[in-house]
Amino acid sequence: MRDITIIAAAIPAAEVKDGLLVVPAKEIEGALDGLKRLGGFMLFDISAVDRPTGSPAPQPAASTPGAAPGALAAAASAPASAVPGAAPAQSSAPAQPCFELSYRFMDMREKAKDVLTLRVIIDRDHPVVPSVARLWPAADVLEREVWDLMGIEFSGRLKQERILLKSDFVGHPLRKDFVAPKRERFPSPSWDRKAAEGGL
Amino acid sequence: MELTDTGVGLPAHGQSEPSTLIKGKVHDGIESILDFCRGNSLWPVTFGLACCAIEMMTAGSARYDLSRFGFEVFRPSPRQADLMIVAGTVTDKMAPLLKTIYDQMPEPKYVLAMGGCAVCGGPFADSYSVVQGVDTIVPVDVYVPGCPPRPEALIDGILKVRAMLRDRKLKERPFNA
Amino acid sequence: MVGFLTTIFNWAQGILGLPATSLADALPWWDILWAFIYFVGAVILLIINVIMLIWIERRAAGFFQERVGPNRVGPLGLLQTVNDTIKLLGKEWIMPAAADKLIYLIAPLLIVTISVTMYGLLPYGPGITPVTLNVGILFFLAISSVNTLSVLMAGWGSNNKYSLLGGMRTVAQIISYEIPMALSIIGIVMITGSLDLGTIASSQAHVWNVFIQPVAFVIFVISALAELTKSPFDMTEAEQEFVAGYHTEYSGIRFTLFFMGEYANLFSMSALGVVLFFGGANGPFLPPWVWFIGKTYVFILFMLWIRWTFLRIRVDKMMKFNWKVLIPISLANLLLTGVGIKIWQAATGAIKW
Amino acid sequence: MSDFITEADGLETQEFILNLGPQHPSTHGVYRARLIMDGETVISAENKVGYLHRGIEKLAEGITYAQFTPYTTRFDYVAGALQPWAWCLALEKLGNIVVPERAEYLRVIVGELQRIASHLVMLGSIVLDFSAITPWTYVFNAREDISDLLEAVSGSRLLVNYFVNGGVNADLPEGWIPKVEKALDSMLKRLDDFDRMVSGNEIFVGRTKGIAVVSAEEAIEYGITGASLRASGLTFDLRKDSPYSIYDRLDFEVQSMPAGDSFDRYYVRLLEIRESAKMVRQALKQLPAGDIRAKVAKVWRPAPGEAYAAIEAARGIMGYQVVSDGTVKPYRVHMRSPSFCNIGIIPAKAPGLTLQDFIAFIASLDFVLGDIDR
Repeated sequence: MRDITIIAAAIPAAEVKDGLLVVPAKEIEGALDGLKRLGGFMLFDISAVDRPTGSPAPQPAASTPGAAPGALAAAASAPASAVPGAAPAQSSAPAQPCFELSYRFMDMREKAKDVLTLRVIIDRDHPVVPSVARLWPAADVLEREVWDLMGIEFSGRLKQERILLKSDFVGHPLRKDFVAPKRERFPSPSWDRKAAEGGL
Repeated sequence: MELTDTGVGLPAHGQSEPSTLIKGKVHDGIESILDFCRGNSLWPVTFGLACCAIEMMTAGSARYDLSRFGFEVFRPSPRQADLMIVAGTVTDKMAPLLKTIYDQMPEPKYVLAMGGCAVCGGPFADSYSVVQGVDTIVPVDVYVPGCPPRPEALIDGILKVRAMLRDRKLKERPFNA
Repeated sequence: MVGFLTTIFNWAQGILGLPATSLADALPWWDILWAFIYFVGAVILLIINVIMLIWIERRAAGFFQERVGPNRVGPLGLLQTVNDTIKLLGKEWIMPAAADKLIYLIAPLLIVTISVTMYGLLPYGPGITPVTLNVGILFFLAISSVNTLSVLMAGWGSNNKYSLLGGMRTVAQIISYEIPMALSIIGIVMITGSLDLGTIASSQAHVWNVFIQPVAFVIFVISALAELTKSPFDMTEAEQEFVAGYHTEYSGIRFTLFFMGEYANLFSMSALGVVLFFGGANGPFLPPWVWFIGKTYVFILFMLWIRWTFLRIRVDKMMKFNWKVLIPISLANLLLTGVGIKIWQAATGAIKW
Repeated sequence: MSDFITEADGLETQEFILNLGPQHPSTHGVYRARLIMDGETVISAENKVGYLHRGIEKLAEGITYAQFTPYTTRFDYVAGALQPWAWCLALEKLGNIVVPERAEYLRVIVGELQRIASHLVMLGSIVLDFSAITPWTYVFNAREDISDLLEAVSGSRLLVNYFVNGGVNADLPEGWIPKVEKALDSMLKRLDDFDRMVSGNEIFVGRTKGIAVVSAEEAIEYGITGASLRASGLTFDLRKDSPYSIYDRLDFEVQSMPAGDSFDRYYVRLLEIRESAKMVRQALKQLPAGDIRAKVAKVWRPAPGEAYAAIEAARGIMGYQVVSDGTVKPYRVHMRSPSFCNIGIIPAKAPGLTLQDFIAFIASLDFVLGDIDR
């Protein structure tokens, strides 16, 4: 992978925190545009984490896709030191309910491939970010999934509908405050005609 | 497949009262022969849902050879099938479609719940989107537990349907349940 | 019975405006009785054939696929098909609410009727031809084309998109492949000088037509596979595309009729191949009909071998192959046959230049 | 583009909607494509997935790390053994666990055997879509040889739950290694039969060559990974480009094909099977003695933090994001499944294909519904 600090320098408002590229929510569109202009990045994953009690500082995610046992041992010391400061209770940032949205890229230009993570902290009450489907078509399905399961809206899309859940599903299940509707574990005997018809 | 038109069924055997002519021994004899034949040619509908579908395919392949018993005729159209093997997790989104496919099958029809998910929801029973057992939607004749069951277990399950048919144990079953 | 038929014939004559010589006079009652016996015979032959063919197909498939195949019902699983048929008789008949009811109901009957008719035309041996027609081969081709109609009716009447697409494909396929088939047969007809199936068969007592007309034979096999919608031309059912093709919506006995029609046509088409290219019922030692049936089954096994080996071709390539390859070749073959016949006649002194 | 598409010469034709799936013989599960068709030509296609959505990421938040490991085999159920690898890698990164060397070798051996089994299913199902049942039985017979090995080592034929946090579940059973050699020989022989029967077949080539060509740029844009990407001429493979486990010690080639059409997507998998067999043999030769599992507490509480690990699974990059809050249960588990991104190309490439080509196309993408819907 190209050096992350060089990438960060080429992207507006980006800073490197513990191996992640962190971008403020307002600047996300420009940052992604910048990344696209750099070229050679494949968007392969978008994920979100719900933090109703506020976000801890960005974690030093081991950014190698995998590591040989030796490399793993060598890298062991770095994350361990950062861990205590990362606990939600000790976080220096004010506890704002938020979503951590991560875009993950694979650098296709270099021989050694690595994961580049772009992290955005977005407001939990008003979770809207611009869509990147125009830059990377791969984002189309990924954004739909994030909206479906986590309820983060991607503006500027042609279509925003549920992809995994059925269209009349209420709520976004991966949010921490989602309560699944209770159901009977073993319902009445299925031979009963009424039960079978009402079973849906 | 979304077939919106629901089948208008002519009366199947047992659904309506058999006419007085063929009541009694004659009717019983015909039914025995029919049940024997049904047991020997249970054609499953091609309907794989999840992991168990792979084992279902394996059961049909050369090593386990479902065809020995005459069960290898996987019919893609539910109209021509006798047996629905529910092989895998049934989700809320899939449930109405599964019911539709069941409705499209002509009587007499049998359902085999294959694997933990189809039996009771299996490891996903606590999920927000998984149906807790296919017997909440359609009547199940034979349950084959396992995650996934081996192909031998599936074959044994189908043979159980056959045995029940031979022993006339499915006789009293209400149709269109 | 006879009086009733006579009335019908008279009535038909009146409608058609035919000359006054009564058809019924030309049809003595024993002819009608014989026709009836032949009809029953053809139906029985058809049913036995279908049972045997399905058994062979399933067991042969097992052989090709390193497995056993049905072997539980009856010795070697021979009664499996009987068993399946009885089961299908006991199934519910479902008719889609939106179906075109009359067409939907007639289609499966038509396909079996045509098969029985075709069985009546085959020369099973000297003196065992149910119906001898001097235009036998034309009639055979004409009747077999009506299959198309039945498939189209089933596809249209079901009111299902998969059925309709399957039916439409079949129409395009069967109609196009009839042309090379007819052209390949014309070569035989030119050599034999007769359209009668019995004459064609008996004319090959010394040398089979397959050695005289090898190109026509290849074209015939390919077109026959397409006509029968067998792999690699099994567009009609095309399970992986159209679920079950034109009979997606058929269940129970109606589906059985389609199934029977399909295998019955496999036999009659192979029998036609034997008549045209393999000397029909000619053969030493054994009775002629044994030779006929035996040759036909070898031909069928060959077709099944192809069916279990090849993949399904694409629809447009299939059509292209027909119009751009098969038809030109068969036309060229026809031309060469004509030239060849003339040269032969000149050489043997049949004609003088 | 085929010749089948003709100008409608003043003939009014009507487009219609065809729902392919979720119960359809050729959708390999409960995938549904909503096609707008003009006769047999696809005008536009839309993916409809989610019929197997089991809510696994939510379930993970309610159970412990060790309990979740068997669940991971249930997504890409065709390649069950490979899925927990990414999960275990993420956990090992989270807890700084060093996996013993022997365990790494065992992982590679079982993982590559599983990759072979998975690709064999793909080969079987693509020919099944061309109604060729005989080659399908050949590859399924070959797969049985591999399944037996996996069963001997893990106890399960299909959903091989062999990888655990910190190593593997069990050591090899007695006499397993000679069996592997024998099974690989027999599998490769059957594969050669299959190759001869299918790859050179005029009909098969005619139906797959030049169909739905995905260029390398497009493949990257759409986030396609795995063998489907390598069929577009790229040699992108995490096993080589970012070697995890002991892949850097094995001598293997990343297989790729140049054209990016359906045929290449099929053939690259066939080549990968042979390559994987080579890797299994190498790993067996190098297999060291030693522990098979690092010391991991029964009740495992990783420090709060986050880890991301990705592996080259049978269908592409399988990635796991694990967020821990210091308790026995994960705070959030996110999985990046290869099939989910790979199907994104379908709506882009479908227009203009005939229905038959469309089916060949989706079969060549080799997606698994459990992997898409999770």
